[in-house]
Amino acid sequence: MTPLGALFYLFAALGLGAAVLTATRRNPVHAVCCAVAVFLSVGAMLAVLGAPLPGVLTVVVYAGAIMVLFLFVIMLLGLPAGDGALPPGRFLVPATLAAATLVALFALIGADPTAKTVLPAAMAGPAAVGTILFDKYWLAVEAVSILLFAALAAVMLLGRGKTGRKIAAAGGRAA
Amino acid sequence: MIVPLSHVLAAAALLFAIGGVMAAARRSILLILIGVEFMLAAAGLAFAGAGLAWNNLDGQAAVIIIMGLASAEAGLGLALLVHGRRGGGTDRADSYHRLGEES
Amino acid sequence: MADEKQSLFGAVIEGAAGLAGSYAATLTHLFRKPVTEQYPEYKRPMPTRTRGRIILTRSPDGNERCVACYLCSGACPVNCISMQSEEGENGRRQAAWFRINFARCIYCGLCEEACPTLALQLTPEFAFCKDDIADFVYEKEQLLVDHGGKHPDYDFYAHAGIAAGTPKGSHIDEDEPVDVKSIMP
Amino acid sequence: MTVELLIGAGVMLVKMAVALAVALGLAAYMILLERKLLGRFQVRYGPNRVGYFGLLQPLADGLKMLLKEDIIPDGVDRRIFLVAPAVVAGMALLAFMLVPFGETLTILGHAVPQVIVRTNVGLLLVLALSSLAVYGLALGAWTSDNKYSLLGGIRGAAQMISYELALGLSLVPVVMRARSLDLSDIVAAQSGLPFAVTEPFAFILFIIAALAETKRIPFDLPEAENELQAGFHTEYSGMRFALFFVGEYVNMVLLGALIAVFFLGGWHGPVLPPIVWLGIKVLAVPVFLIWTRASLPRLRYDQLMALGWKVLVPLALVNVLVTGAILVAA
Repeated sequence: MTPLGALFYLFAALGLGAAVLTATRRNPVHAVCCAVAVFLSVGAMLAVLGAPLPGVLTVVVYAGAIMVLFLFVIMLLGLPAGDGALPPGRFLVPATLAAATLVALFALIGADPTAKTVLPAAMAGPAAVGTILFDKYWLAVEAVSILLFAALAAVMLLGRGKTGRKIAAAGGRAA
Repeated sequence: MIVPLSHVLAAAALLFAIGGVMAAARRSILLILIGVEFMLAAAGLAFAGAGLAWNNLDGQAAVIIIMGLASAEAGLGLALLVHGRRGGGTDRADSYHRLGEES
Repeated sequence: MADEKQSLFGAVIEGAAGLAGSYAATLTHLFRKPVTEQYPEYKRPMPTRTRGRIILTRSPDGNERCVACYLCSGACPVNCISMQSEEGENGRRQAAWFRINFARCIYCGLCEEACPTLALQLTPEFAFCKDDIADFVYEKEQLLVDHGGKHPDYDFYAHAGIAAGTPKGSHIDEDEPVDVKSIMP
Repeated sequence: MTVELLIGAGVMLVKMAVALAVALGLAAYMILLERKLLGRFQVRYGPNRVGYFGLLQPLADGLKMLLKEDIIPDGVDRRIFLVAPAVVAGMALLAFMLVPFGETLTILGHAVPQVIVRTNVGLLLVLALSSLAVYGLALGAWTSDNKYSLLGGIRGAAQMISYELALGLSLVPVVMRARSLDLSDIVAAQSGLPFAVTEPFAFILFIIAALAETKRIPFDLPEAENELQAGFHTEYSGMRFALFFVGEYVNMVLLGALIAVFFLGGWHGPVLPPIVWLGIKVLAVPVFLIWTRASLPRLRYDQLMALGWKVLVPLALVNVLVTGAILVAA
């Protein structure tokens, strides 16, 4: 095993372990902490797989922004911390389904002989990724940006809530 | 030399499955959202691995597009949660059934 | 629209000027001599009536002024003064022991105002720290000083009409004692 | 092969030790500098008792912090409470590994770059590390089980998410001009004019956003002493409080290094040796920050949010557009 390969397995083990912990935590803040660990591991795995730009962006976007947002919402809403372990029965049906899917997936992955060859180490520069992103996938980028804009507008609308409407109405009367 | 593509795909599949189980089994909207994020991240991981396997950068571009999707999803989901909670709701997914039958 | 733009531009200019002004003010302060007094090296002379540590003074002839009248003890709002009176030679009242607990004292000066003989006085000395709080209980020996404090020339017994050592009628501004058995005016 | 590897590891360790020592030492003396300068700005002396000119004050402070009792309040989430301060200080120290200190040296035929980690996504990594530092603040605040702390943590999280956007956008013109995310390349691109001259708006926007990221006055709402006691670190004492404190000052030094690298041309400069130029530039920024602290009052929270979202982000976007137009035209 090469050092890079060892790193990959290390981060994969860390990430999967943290993911299991996330799925089983009662306390939402603990779950968020574990989820951050998952995303840091995913970022590291991406970097090991020769994708440093997506890896760092994963850390910036997932761990640095989205999970902070989750934490912010937990703190804002004061979500209760549950006590005790989750009832294992609740996991029964989803876990069975997931296990069946996984078995099928592993069979498919194992059936492919080309997937058994060890990948060569490579490193893509951010400039090359950016070029291909804005050159070949410009439509997708535009679509995602429109999606983000729509989400932004929706969040604004939701966030204004009743008080915002009241203030707007009061302002309308005053004007 | 790193790892075989099959191992990358296996790791991604496991992460996807954990995210899926989490989204299905947990009651809190917050944790369901985290589960969905896991599934999206797992997809990105598979894309990056495939990109390395076939030595082209389309996979990495896909990861970045997925990331944009995921942030839109998380932002909107959390805004809905805050909105619902402000309207007197809880963070339990089961309690949002106003459009369903009376129960 | 043009007017609005002008006002926005003006607001930006005004804000920038405000920021620059505050930066300039602090910059000029940087080059001024600090006004701080370097305390242990330089001790500012305190006014004589500053209320600090309490002393028991003596009259010009070297006798204790305190007559153990308990007025200071009664006036003290925190009850930090205690004493025991006794009769000394010549029939004078004096304090057998006199104790002030400076850990409780609030330096209000009421005891000084209450003192009829000007014996108990507050001094400007304020820095007398101790490691042990029990050391703050000052006994008469520690409180007594060899001078008259703020009123060096005052002698209670020279004014008062009490015959303690000196014959009646010999005090300042005191008339000869009246012989009640005589009919002479 | 093995010898090469060992030498490489040794050089790396030496570089790490030097960077760590410089960062922590600078942070410690930054505290003294801040107190001294703040004193003079307020027409008083500042600390001058411990050692000549107060030079041993950082040691005395450190000793005091070490000897203080480390109070862990009832009802806190112990694990998170203990780890949170380390996240703040650790992320700030980690970012130092990306800061280049000079040109690549050649010692005994080996090329020794004067940077611990040189990566082609350096700028993004800096942003990633600064965004991870929020966790120390938010988790420490949440777990303290204190209303003031919680309010400070919520403010801090919202503030840092908001200003991260402006921070990243204000750096885009720099990347566009340098055509690289590598910090060494960015410095190399400024061998002529520093970006502070060619990109003045990006420079100003970055300073404002970075001030908010480091939670310095006028953006110190997470700790706002007069409303929130000490905000997110109200419940911390002893060495854990010191970690928060050191984290803030390491952040100040880091900010100096980043501004020097992104906008002031790094180690480039006439006459003086490169490392001196870098030192001057790195120290100039904290001095400016301290000056700002002495000069400006704290913003109100709605003003802070309005400034971030309604002023800085649009201006940064316009700046990106204009820079793009100029680069295309040129």
